[in-house]
Parts: sequence; structure tokens; C-alpha cells
Amino acid sequence: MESLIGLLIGAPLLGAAVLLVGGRRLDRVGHLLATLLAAVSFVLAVVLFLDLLGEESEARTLHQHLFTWVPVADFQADVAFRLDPLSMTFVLLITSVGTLIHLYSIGYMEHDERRRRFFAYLNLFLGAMLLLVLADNYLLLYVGWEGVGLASFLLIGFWQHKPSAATAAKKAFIVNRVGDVGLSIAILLMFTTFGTFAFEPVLENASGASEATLTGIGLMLLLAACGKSAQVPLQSWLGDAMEGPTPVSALIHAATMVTAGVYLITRSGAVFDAAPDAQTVVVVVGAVTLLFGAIVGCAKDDIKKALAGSTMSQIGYMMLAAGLGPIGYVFAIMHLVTHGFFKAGLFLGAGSVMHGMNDEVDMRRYGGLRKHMPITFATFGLAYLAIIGFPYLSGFFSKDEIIYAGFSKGGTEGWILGGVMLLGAALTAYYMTRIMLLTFFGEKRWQPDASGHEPHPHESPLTMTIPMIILAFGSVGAGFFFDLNENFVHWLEPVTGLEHGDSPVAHGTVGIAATAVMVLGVAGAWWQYGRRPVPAVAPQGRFLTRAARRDLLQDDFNHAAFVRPGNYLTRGLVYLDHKLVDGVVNGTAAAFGGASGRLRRVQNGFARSYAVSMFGGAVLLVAATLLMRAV
Amino acid sequence: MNPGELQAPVIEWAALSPSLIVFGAAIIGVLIEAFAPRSVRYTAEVVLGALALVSAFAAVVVLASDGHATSEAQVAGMGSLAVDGPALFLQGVILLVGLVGVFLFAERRLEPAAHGAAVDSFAAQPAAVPGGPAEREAVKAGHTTTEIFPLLLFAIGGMLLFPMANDLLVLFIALEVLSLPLYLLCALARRRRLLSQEAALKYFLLGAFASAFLLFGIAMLYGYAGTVSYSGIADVVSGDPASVNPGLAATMGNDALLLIGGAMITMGLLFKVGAVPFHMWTPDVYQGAPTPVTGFMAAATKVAAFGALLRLLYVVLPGLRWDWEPVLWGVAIASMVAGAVIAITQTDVKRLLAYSSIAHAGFILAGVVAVTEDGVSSVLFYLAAYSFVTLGAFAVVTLVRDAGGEATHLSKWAGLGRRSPLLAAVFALFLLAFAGIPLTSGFSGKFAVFRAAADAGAMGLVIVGVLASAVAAFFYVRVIVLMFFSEPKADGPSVVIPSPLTMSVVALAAAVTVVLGVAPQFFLDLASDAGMFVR
Amino acid sequence: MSPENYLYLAALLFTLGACGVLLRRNAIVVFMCVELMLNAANLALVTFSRMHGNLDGQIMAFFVMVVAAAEVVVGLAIIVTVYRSRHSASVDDASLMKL
Amino acid sequence: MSFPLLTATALTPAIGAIVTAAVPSARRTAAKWIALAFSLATVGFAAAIVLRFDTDAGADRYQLTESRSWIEDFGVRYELGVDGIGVAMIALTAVLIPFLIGAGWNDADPKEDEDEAPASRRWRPTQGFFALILAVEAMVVLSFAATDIFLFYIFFEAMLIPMYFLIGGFGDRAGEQGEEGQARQRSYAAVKFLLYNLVGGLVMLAALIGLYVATADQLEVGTFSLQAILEARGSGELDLATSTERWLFLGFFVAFAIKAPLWPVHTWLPNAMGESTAPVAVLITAVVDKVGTFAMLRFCLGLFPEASEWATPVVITLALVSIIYGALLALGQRDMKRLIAYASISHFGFIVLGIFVMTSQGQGGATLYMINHGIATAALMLVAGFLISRRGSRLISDYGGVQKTAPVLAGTFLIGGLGTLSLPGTGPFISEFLVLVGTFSRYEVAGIIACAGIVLAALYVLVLYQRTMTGPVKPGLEKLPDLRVRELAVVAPLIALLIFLGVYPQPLTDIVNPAVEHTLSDVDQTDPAPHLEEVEAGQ
Repeated sequence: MESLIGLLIGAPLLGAAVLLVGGRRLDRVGHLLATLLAAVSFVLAVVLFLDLLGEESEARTLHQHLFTWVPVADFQADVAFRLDPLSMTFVLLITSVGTLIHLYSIGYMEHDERRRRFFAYLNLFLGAMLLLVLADNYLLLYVGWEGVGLASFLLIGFWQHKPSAATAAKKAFIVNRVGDVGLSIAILLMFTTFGTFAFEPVLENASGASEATLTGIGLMLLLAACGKSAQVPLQSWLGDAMEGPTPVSALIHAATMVTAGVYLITRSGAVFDAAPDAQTVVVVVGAVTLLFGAIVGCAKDDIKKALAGSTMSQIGYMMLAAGLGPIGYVFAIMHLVTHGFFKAGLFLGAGSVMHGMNDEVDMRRYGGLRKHMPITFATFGLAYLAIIGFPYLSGFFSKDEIIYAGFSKGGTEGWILGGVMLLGAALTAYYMTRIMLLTFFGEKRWQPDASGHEPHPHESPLTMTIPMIILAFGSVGAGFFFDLNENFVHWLEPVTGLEHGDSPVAHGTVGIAATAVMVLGVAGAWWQYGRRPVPAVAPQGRFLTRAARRDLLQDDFNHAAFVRPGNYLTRGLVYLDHKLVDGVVNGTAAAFGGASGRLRRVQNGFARSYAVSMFGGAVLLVAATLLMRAV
Repeated sequence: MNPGELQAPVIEWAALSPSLIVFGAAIIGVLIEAFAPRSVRYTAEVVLGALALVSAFAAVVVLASDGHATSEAQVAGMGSLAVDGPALFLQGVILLVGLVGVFLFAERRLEPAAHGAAVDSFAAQPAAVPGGPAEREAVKAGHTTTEIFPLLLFAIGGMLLFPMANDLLVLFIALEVLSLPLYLLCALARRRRLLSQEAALKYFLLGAFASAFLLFGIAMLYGYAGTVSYSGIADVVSGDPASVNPGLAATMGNDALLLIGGAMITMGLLFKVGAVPFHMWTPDVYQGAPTPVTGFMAAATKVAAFGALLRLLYVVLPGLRWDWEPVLWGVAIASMVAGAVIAITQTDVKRLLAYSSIAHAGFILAGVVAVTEDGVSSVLFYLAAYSFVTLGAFAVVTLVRDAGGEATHLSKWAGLGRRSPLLAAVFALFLLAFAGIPLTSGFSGKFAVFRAAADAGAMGLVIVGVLASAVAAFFYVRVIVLMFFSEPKADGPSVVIPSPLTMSVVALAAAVTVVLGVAPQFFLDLASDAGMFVR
Repeated sequence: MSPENYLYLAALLFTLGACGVLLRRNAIVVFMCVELMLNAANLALVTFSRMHGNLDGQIMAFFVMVVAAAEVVVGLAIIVTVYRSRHSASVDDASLMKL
Repeated sequence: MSFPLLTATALTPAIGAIVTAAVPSARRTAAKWIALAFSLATVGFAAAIVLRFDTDAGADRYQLTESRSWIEDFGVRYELGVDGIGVAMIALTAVLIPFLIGAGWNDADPKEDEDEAPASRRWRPTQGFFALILAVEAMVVLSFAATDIFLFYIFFEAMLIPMYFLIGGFGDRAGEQGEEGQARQRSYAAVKFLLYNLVGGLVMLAALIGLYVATADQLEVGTFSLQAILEARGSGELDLATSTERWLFLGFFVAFAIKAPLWPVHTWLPNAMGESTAPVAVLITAVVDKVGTFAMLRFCLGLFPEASEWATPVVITLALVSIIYGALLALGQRDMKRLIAYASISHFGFIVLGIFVMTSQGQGGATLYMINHGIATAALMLVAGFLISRRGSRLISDYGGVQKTAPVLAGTFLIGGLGTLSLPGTGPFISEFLVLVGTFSRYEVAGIIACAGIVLAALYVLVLYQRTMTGPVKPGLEKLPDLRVRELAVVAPLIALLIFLGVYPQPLTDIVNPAVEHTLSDVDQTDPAPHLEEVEAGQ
């Protein structure tokens, strides 16, 4: 059974390699091959899942050791995998959503001449993501971690001819690299502390290390997680990443890759549990991002960027939950899974809308699309209800649990966290309703595009709608299924542990409060966008609105704080290198040249002056000899 | 022995055969000039010169293999000449250089034939006024100056004596015998005769000035020791005047006389090797003299003069080591630095090589300063290596010509590597050897000298030497850049295909440069066997 | 008279000669000054010979005279050639080569 | 004595150089094939070296040794021998050269007008180009194999000359500067290269002589034999005075630092790499410069352990400055070859850092880094060279949107770039991470500063990629041809190697590890233990 793990990762990687190396010959079958291999992965995942279910809940762990990777003295890195319920959960999410999105992309990318490459990159992503969640040590995880970064880079910049896409891709990679430094340093710290960086020995011995070290490791892991999961302060890339094709946004920047940070923190739970300061920081980051993303999501007119803000915000929930420790891990993951379904559904819906609207992304130019795209409307609508936490749909269960866990933190902190999350829930309802209203309701507002083509909204082909439908089912039912008999909790408990906090607010009360704020948010949105026609051009808005449209000035800040000084520094150094470092060298050469030119003039051509030099030399020689004797 | 009875001098004919052969040949050469018809003089002189030098070299080899360089080293000629390792080694080098020099002198394919007669690089009628009717007539008649060959042989003879000189008298005579012919040779260029004559004038006046110093130094040393014999002076210096009349001990041993005299003699020799600050004649003379003469002079004079200097310092003045060592340090450093630095901005190939020779004099002095047997043999090796590189380089210079004769201005060498890659490559090899790049003879020599200096504790000298080498590398490299990386100019010079004579010179020099760089062991052995001076 | 006085005279002559070389322009005169220096050396040699009571110095002096004569031949030949081509015997005029 | 494998490996390209140079001018193509054949034969010998090398723990430190007398008078012997590091470096050299020959296949063809010169004296640039490359290879192999310090020095210096001609004699197609201007730039670069390295070499020569004198002082006879000196030091016969050792160390180190090159003696590299053709640039940075870092490991640490330790803080600082400085300057470049050159400076900082932190991970990583950097830079630089040869400009701003017209070129360029930025899954990642681990376990702050290089590397590579390959197609590039078969044949194996070494570097680490252990024991160092064990031991 273990050997299937390697196969699971290998299938999509093989696909990527074949498609990239194979070249144009594979243009006609590439997408099918890639989808098939994704499906193979999914089937293998299911087989492994059934196998795990067959085991006792404590024995649900599979190991596979492929080969020794880097052996240098004490530094022993292996290519080895670990499949336990936590990674299994991810594997199932990744392969299922991944396969669906492969399927969807067949239709979505039908007219793109570089479709084969697109599928190769998708397969590459799948392989790397699986490697990330299946690795049994941090170094191998790092490989997957950067691998998904690479795939994300390639896919965001897939339409490279657009400078904005290329810039966004670069930005994503570099911001992630900043996070990766965190992961690097964390691994370095682990190695110097534990002499290893494999999960088991590190996590089992974590309590033996000093708290300062663990806090350091934790903070560095958090930095990594911030980069990958677009958490404040490394959140700036996610909005721009929407330049990529929509299936990519659905798969990578909503359902799977961006949640890797949550995986990392959950996986390293033992470290965080022993480092409360680091946990606090995780919680703070989660809370800040939760609000940050929500506010940005409220202001964006670009449908995908609005959804991206939402993604950030939802991951903020997960982060916050993961920061709470064993109270929250399970629910962080649960929200992660449900979010994977409904957010993928939302993005696919958005993609479907764009597909029918000549790739228009400005929601102010949609309106009334429900009549033109009934399936899209229905599936999008269901996912919408799931995310705003409509009772008994997926989001309701997972989000309520997190809010409850926040209250359970106890004391002032509990109240603050709970309050923030309720506020976030209201905002979620607000911005999602706004999207819904702007897109599917109201009057049609579309106009001819630059080339004069009037869009003719139409429903998307079957390859696109089927995945949407399936995801809609997931959005509706997953939460309920997980909550049934606490299925999910029992499944993950052996890995993450579970604690029941002591909440000052009853579980039911939280549910009611959440529903109430949800209704409030919906109402607010309707008040603003449902009652009256929406202007096709955005009003100027107040300062907060304008700031939110500019992603709360994050780019301006980064630009002022890093980019511009960096540019000056670089330019200054180039100047210095030329003038100073090289200048010293050239100056030395010039000095010799100058000395040469001057000394050369002594040779003036007059024999008598030569004789003077000789005479002087003789005198010197004699004098020096005598002087030597005198001394 | 009755007083008043004349004691016949004992002359070791065999041991002195190399120089005797050369002098004999020189005299025959003069006779040929006097009596043989003009048409056969050239052939006769060249054959005579070559034969004489080859047989003299053979004599040197025989002497060396008989052990005269090592166990059988002796003082000959009534104590005035030394036949020992350094002398024989340097004689061998000088003879080879001289032989090759004959080839260069005899080259007649470079100059365009004057009215049907092949001519060499020397003036048709040296006494004639440049550009005057007499000269035109001489050129028209196809006259050549075959007197150069006996002059050359006399100079070589003097050079053979110079490192052998074991008393001050021979030192002075040898100096003059080698110098006087060279003064004349410098004046004999066929082209640019004004420059040639100017070179001769400067060389002559300064040379005479320097030899006056040397002579006065000799007088003082004689005054100090009461003898002109090296060993006698050395005995006095080391405080053992047993062989001298004890009654006169009071007038002897005046240290001021010793120090001043020693310094002045040293100065005279330093002039010949072209060390700073007695170097100023070098660039002018090297530039003005006919290039074959420059090549010969640069190589052979330096060898001979360093031989004499070594013997003087090692045999006569070792007791004064602490006095002259720091002074020579200074001279060595000044030569290395000044030679290398001034060369950077030179624009004439021959002047460039002149400054380079000044810098090399400094490097060799570093080995001289070591005052060890290793030091001697390293200097011997360096001299052998250096002389061939120099000769080869000047031989190449004779080949690069345009309408006005040799194109010595560096700008004209631009792109030579494109036109004649092989020649340029050979010249580059010589330049790299000058620069001391490994796998060339220059490196082996430099390493030997520096190691000897360091061994003797002169690490400071080594460091300065190393830095000066770096500066020197700059201008060698500049020439290479010019030859290979610049576009050839339309009116640039062309490379003349020479006769086998010059060709063999270049080939031999290149071969020696490579062999001494890659497999120098045999020659190092020779040099180190030859490292002992006889007293 | 103490023989040392001859030495002082020799030194004086030598210095005079050297100064002449440095100061005079005419090549012939410069050359004569060199001869003066050689002869100063000769004087010193002979004096020392007398002081030491051996003949080495005197023999040396004879050799020097011969050499000086040879030098005159060569020197005058060169100077005359130069004079004929330049119509000037000034040492300073012969300064085409420099730097 | 068994078959002299090391000599054969060096002799093959040397003979190849002579044969290639002798090919008549009209047979240009034959010369290329001959050169390629000899370089491939060298690969064969190198493979034999790898196979014959015994990686067992108890095996000799230096293997395949050869010893012949050479210049007895100087105490110099022709002594060859390799440890694992040497084997790895020789293998790298041998493997890269055929690719460089393939990549430079048409770089040295004479211009049309030059063909009209009279046949007897025709300038033969093509023959010269390939002969010089082979000559460099021969000398590099010998310097990796020499266990006599003097022998090493000879080739360390001598290789400058063919390199010099390669840099100064052959360049890219003339761009905007025009033929003349470019020739001037090129010869400036060549001279700078030569003088810089010559100065370093001469300083080393002084130290070399000093070492000889010191050994002659304490042992019976002076020697240059590395093994003899190591043995004498081990047995206590040779014990250099502290100040002597430090001076000698400095002399050696300066030479190697210039060659490597380390900040602040790096400025020759951008010029040299910028002006020369891409294969030559690769030859400089991937092969020749490695001799410098290799020599630090073999000679600086081996001969002067105490002085090495004494200098460690300074060297580490310089290495860190190199890492950051090189990366920042790479960001500021407008010329893509100069950019790659500065990136190399940054990478050499990592290598030196790894060497001087004195841990197995650091030194093992540094060795792997030398290999991986060679391959990654070769891939990136060669593709950049292909691009430049199409457009005739090195300016980044002259390109844009290349991936649209030449997707394979863009793709290979990207992979080369990703290797350069040490993406996990490519070889450089492993080496860089090992260096970081090695550094961090002893000097935490230095490790963290070095980590900044990770971000900067991503920045300069991706900025380069974005500006040249993406965006709208720049005018003049619409018809840019994609990689040709020859070019692909050069790049593809390099990329495969890059990925292979990232996934399965064990064959390499097996060879390198024992050598690193020996080097560490030379300097008398052991790896720091994990803190946790210390704590436990303390309890």
C-alpha cells in the first residue's frame, strides 16, 4: 500500500514532464492525458483513504522511504513520505478539486494555443502540492513548497504577453521567497536544535527545546505560512495573482496552495503548543488578515479580486483557528476543506461568467446574468450561501466552530477574537451579497469592449458546468457530513489532538449570533446595491473605500518601504562599484601611468643630464656605502 | 731564483682557449678586411666568425666536461684570469649568443636589395655624411660594411674575458675591449643614421665617463690593498694581508679607500648592466643602434657585466657584504620599479624592451644580493634564460618592416596577430617570458632568483620584485593586446620573410624559452654545478 | 713632500674632469674631460704604486694609457661622424631620442 | 605504476589543442569536430577516474597518484593525485567542455571579408578558439589534480594566457557600440582579467617561495609536496611560526580570492564575462574560477589551518558582503551577461562562506555548490548567449516577449534561471542549503544574513526573465528563431543534469564526503552538536 504514495505524486509529475518535453506533438492530447493522470491520482488517493479507514484510528499512518536524498555527515535528508489523516485530508481535497478543475479547464482553455503547457503546469502543481503535504520532513516539504510556488508563478504568468500578468507572477514568487526564508531559517534552527528536521523526531522532542528556540522556529514557520497563504504582512501578491486564468485562481489561489500555510502550522502544532508567544502572533496575524481581506473584498469591482480578498479573509479564519492550538486545529482544517469546495465553486462560477462575457472582470459591467447563465447562477448561488454561513450549509458548520473556539480562548482575548470573527462574518455576508447582486441581479450593464464586440452572455459548455455542479454539491453537503457524529474531528484527532475550550458563550448562541450578523451583512449589501441600479462607473467613494480599492495601500507601502529604497540602493551600489571599487583599480593603473609619464620626462635626451644622473648615482652609492659603515 | 732574471709567464693555453680562439679569429677578420677582395669578404667573415664561435664553444664544453667548472677550477694567466664554473657557464652563454648574433648581423634579406646587391642592416659607408653624395655612391655600388664581423668578434672576446677577470687590470681592459667595438657598432645603422650616430655618441661619452669612475675606483682599491689581484684584495679585506709586505701595512687597510673604491667599481659595472640610476643610456642606445646590434648588446653585455659584478662582489668584497648589500637592495628596487613603471608609457618597441631590460637588471640584482651559492647559480640561469629571450625579441623586431625600414613604433604593430599569427605568437611568447609566466624560461629564472633571495632572507626584495613584475606585466600585455586584439591598419607594416639565418635565431630563442620553462632541470643543474667561484 | 698630496691632486683632477663632463657642451671637450679623469686615475695609481712600493700601479697606468689612446680613436671617429652629419659638435644637439 | 589516468585526462585535451590548432584554415569544420572528439575522449577518461575512485571510508585520501621528478632543483615534483573534491571538479570540467564547444560552434567563424586574405597567412580564429578552450581544459584538470603546490601554481598561472586570448580575441556580434568600440571594451576586459589574476598569482608566488624557505628551514630539504607537508605537520616536524603562517596564508588567499572572485576584488569578472562569448564566459565562471575556491579548500585550509581559523571572521564577512553585494549589483545591471556575472559573484560568496565555516555541511555544500553553480550558470549563460547571438545586443532592454516567438528558448532560459536562484528540485538548492546549514550551525547571524541572498536571487533572475521573455514582443524580435537542434542538444543535457543532481545527488556526495572529512580534520574541527544533545548531555 505504501508504494502507492510515490505513485500518487509521480503520476502528475510524470504528466508534467511528458507534456513539457513532448512538445507540440502532444498538443492534441495533452489536456486529456493531464486530466487522466490527475484522475489517476484521485483514484489512488481514494484507495489509500479506504485503506486508512480500515485501520484503527491510532494506526492510520503510512510511511514510504524512497531513497536517501542528501547525506552529508549529520545532515541526513530523505525522500520519504508520510500519510496520516491530516495529509490524507489534503490529498483528497487536492486530487478531487484538482481533477475537477482539470476537467473544467478543458473547456475554459479550449481556444488557447498553449493549452498543453497550461495542463503541464497544472499537473506540475498537483505533483508539487502532493509532495508538500506528503513529505515526512521539512526539507522535502520545502521542495513541494517551492514547487507549488513555481507552478503558481508559471500559471499566474501564463498569459505572459500581458505585462501585468508577468509582473504579478514575479511578485507572487518573490513575496513567497521572503516567506521561504522563514521556512529556511526554521529548518536551520531545527537542525541546530534537534540535529534533524524530520517531522517525527522534531515534533516528539519539541518540548525538550528551550521556549526561545521554539518561539523562533514558530515565528519563522509563520513567516513562511504568511507568504504562502497571503497573510498580512505578505498578503500583497494574492490580488495580483488573479491575472492568471480563472481555473488557476480556483485551484491554487483559493482551494489548495494558499492553504498550505495552515497545513504547515497545523503540522507543526507541537512546536507552537510549546511556544505560546508564537501562537499569539499567529492568532493576531489571522485576525488582522481576516478583517483586511474582508475590507478589501468589499471594495473591489473586479470579481476575481473581490473573491481573492475573500480568500485571504477566510484563510485568516483558518490561521486564527490554527493559532488557538488543539482547540482550533481540527476546525481550521475543516474550514479549509469546506472553503476549498465553495471557493473553488465561486471561482469556477466567476470563470464561467467571464467566459460568457468576453473576459470582462468588472462587476459593474455585469448585471442580470441569472437569466443568461442559469447553471452558473445556481451553482454560484449555492456556494455563496455556503460561504456566508447560511445555516446547515458547509460554511455554517466550520465557521461557527472556529468562532466558538475563539470565544473559548477565554478572557478578554476570547471576546476580542470572537468579536472580530463575528465582524468578519458580517463583512463576508456583505461582500458576497454584493458580488451576487452585481453579477446576477439588476439590469444588464455590459457594453461593447474595446474592439467593439458586444458580449453575448451564454452558458458554458458541459466540461465546465459539470465540475461546478459537483463542487456545488460539496459546498452544500460537506459541512453537514463532517459534522455528522463529529466524523471529521475523530478522523483528525490522532494527528492534531483536540481540546474543548471553556467558552463563556454557549455553542448555540454563537450559531445564532453568526446567523444574525450574516443577515445584517446581506441586508446591508442589498440596501446599497439591490434597491437601486448600480452605476457602471464606480463612484469616487470615501477615503476608506479608495484605500480598500488599492488593497488598503499595501502596495504603496511596499513600494515606499522596499522597492524604492531598494532601487536607490542598487543604483547607488552600481555607481559605487564602478567609481569606487573599480575606481581604485583603475586609479591604481592610472597612477602608475601618471608616474610613468612623469618619470619618463627625466629621460630628456640630453647626454649631459644622463651624466648628471650617473654622477649623482655614484655619489649616492658612495655615500650610502659609507653611511652603512658609519651605522 | 736570481733577482733580475726574467721569469717567463706561465700561460695555460688550453684553459684560455675559448677567448684565444675568438681573439685570433678577430685578428684574422681584420686581415681579411685588409687583404681580401670585397666580393668574398662577406662570406669569409661570416664563415670565420661562425666557425670561431662554434669552436670556442666546443672548447668551453670540453673544458667544462674536464671538470674545469667544478673540481678542476683554476686561476690562470699568472693569477689574472679565473677559469671556473661561473666563468665557463657565462662564456658558453656569450658564445651562443654571439653565434646567433653573427646570424643576425649577416641577415641580408630584410632590406630591399640596393641596385641589385643584397644588403644588411648596416650602413654602406659609415664615414659618409648621411644623405650625402658619397653615401649615395656607396649605396649604388652595393657596398656593405663587413668590418662589423671583426668588431663583433672583438666585443665577444672582451665579453669572454670580463667574467673571467680575476684582477682589476683585466677587468678594466676587458671592459674597454668589449665596449669600444660596441660604440662603433651602434653608429652603423643603414637607416635613420642620425639616430644611430646619436646613440653611439651618447653611449660612448657615458660609457667612457663610467669607465673613468671604474678606473678611479680601481686606483683606490689598489691604494687600499696594494695589489690589483682579487684574491690579494680579498685577503686584505678579510684582515689577512699575509701576502703583502708587512712594512707597508700602515698605508693599507684604509677603509674609506676600500669603500669608495668598491662603490665606484660597482658603479662602473652597474652602468654596463643598466641598473638605475646608471640606466639612462639604455633606452636611447637600444633605440638608435641597428637592431641586430641592440639584440646582441642587450643580451651579451648584460651577461658579461653581471659575471664581472658577481665575481667582484663574491670574490673581492664578500667581507664588505654588510656594506654593499643594502646599497644593492636599493639599486635593485629602484631598477625594478623604475624600469617597470617607465616602460608603461613607452611607444617604441625597442625603447620598451630597453626599459624592460632595466627592470630585469633589477630582478637579477635580487639574486646577486643573495650572496649564496644558490644566488650565483640562479643568476647564471636567469642570465642564460634572459639573453635568449631578448635576442629572440629583437630578432622579431627586425622582421616587422614598412617602407621606412623597421616599424618600431608600437601603433604600427596593431593587428600584427591577424597578419602574421605565427610571428606574433612567437613574439607574444617572448613577452610572456619577460613577464615571467609559468612554463616559459622567464618564470623559471625569476623563481630561481627570488627563491635564492628569499632563502637569504631578502623577503622584502622578493615582494617588491613580485609587485614590479605585476606592473611590468601590464606593458607586456599591452603589446599583446595591440598585436592580437586590435584591428590591423591599412598602411601597417608587413612581416618580411627572412633568410634561414634570422629564422634560426628566432626558432632557437623560442625553443630555449620553452625548454627552460618546461624542463629546466638540466640547465639548472649546470648552473648550480657552476655556482662556485675559484679564489 | 708627502705622496698624499698627489692623491689630493688626483682627486681634484678627477672632480674637475667630472664637472667638465657635466658642464661642457662641445663633445670634444667633454671627451677631453673624460681623458682628464682617466689621467687622474693614472696619477692616483702611480702614487699608490709609489706608496706601496710595488709596480702594479705603474703597469696599470701604462695599460690605461694604451686603452685611452684606443678610446680616443673610437671617440674621435664617432664625434667626427656626428659632426659631419650635423655640422655641430654640441652634445646637447644630439637629443633626438628622449622620453 | 598503473596507467597514469590523471595525466591522460589532462594530456588528451592538450594534444587536442595542438591538433586542432594545426588544422589548415580551410578545414574549419574539421577543427570543430576534432576538438569535440578530444573533449569527449576527455569525458571518457574523467568517467574512468570517477569509476576507479574508491569511496570507502578507509580508502586513501589521495588516489590515482602519480609521482615523477621534474625540477629537482626547485624541489618540484610532478605529483598528481585526487581526493573526492578533485574528482568532482575534474568531472565537472570534463563534462562541461563538450557543451561549451557545442555552444560555441559558430562563435569563432571568421567574418566574410577575412576569408579573402592570402591563404598562406590566413588568420585562423576558429582553430584558435577551440584549441584555446582545450588548452584551458588541460591546465584546469592539472591544477585540480596537482598535489605539488608548485605544480598547481604553474597551471594556475599558465591558464591565464589561453583564457586571456579567449576573452580578448573573441566576442559577441557587434552591437550598437560598433566593431571598434567593442574591440576596445574587449581588450580592456582581457587586460583587466589578466592583470588582476597575475597580481594575485604573483603575490602567491611570493608566498610560495616563503613556504619553500620555511619548509627548507625546518625540514631537511625544502618541498612543495602537499602530502609531505601535511605529513610533516601531522608529525610535528613542521610547525610554522604564527606570523609566518598568517602571511603565507594571506599570500595564497589573495590569489584565490581574486580568482574566485570575492568582494572587493571582483570587478574583473563582470567585464570579462560581459565581453567574451557565452561559452567563454561559462568557461571563466564555471571552470576557471572554481580553481580558486578549490584551492582555498585544498591549500589554504590544508597548509595553514591555524591561520585559516584566524582569518575566518574576515573571510566570512567578505563572503557575506559578496553574497549581498553581488546580488544587489546583479539587480542593477542593464547587460544580461554582466547580470549573470554579478550573480556568480554572489554565488562565489556562498562557496567561500561554506568553505570557511569549517563544518562538514558547509564544505560539502561548497563543493557541491561548485559543481551545481557550474551547471546552472552554464545553462543560463549559454541560453543567454544563444539569445544574444540572434539579436546582437546584450542589453536587457532590447528584449521583450521572447517567449512568444521562441518558447523553447524562453523555457530553457527560465530553467537555467531557476537553477541559479536555487529552486528546490534543482542541484543548486541542495548545495545552497547545505552551506546555509553549515553556516548557521556555527555562526547564526551569518547564516541569517546569507538567507537574504535567497530573496535577492529570486529577484534578479525573475526580473531578468520578466524583462526579456515576457510582455509584448519588442520590435525586431518578431522573427526570432527558436533554439536550433545543436543548441537544444547543448542545453537539454545540462538541464537534465541540473534536475538529476537536485533529486539524486548521492553519487556526488558519496565521492565528496570523505574528502570533506579529511579537510575538516586538517583544520582540526568537528561539527557542532545539536543544542538538544548538549542540553541532555549537560543534564
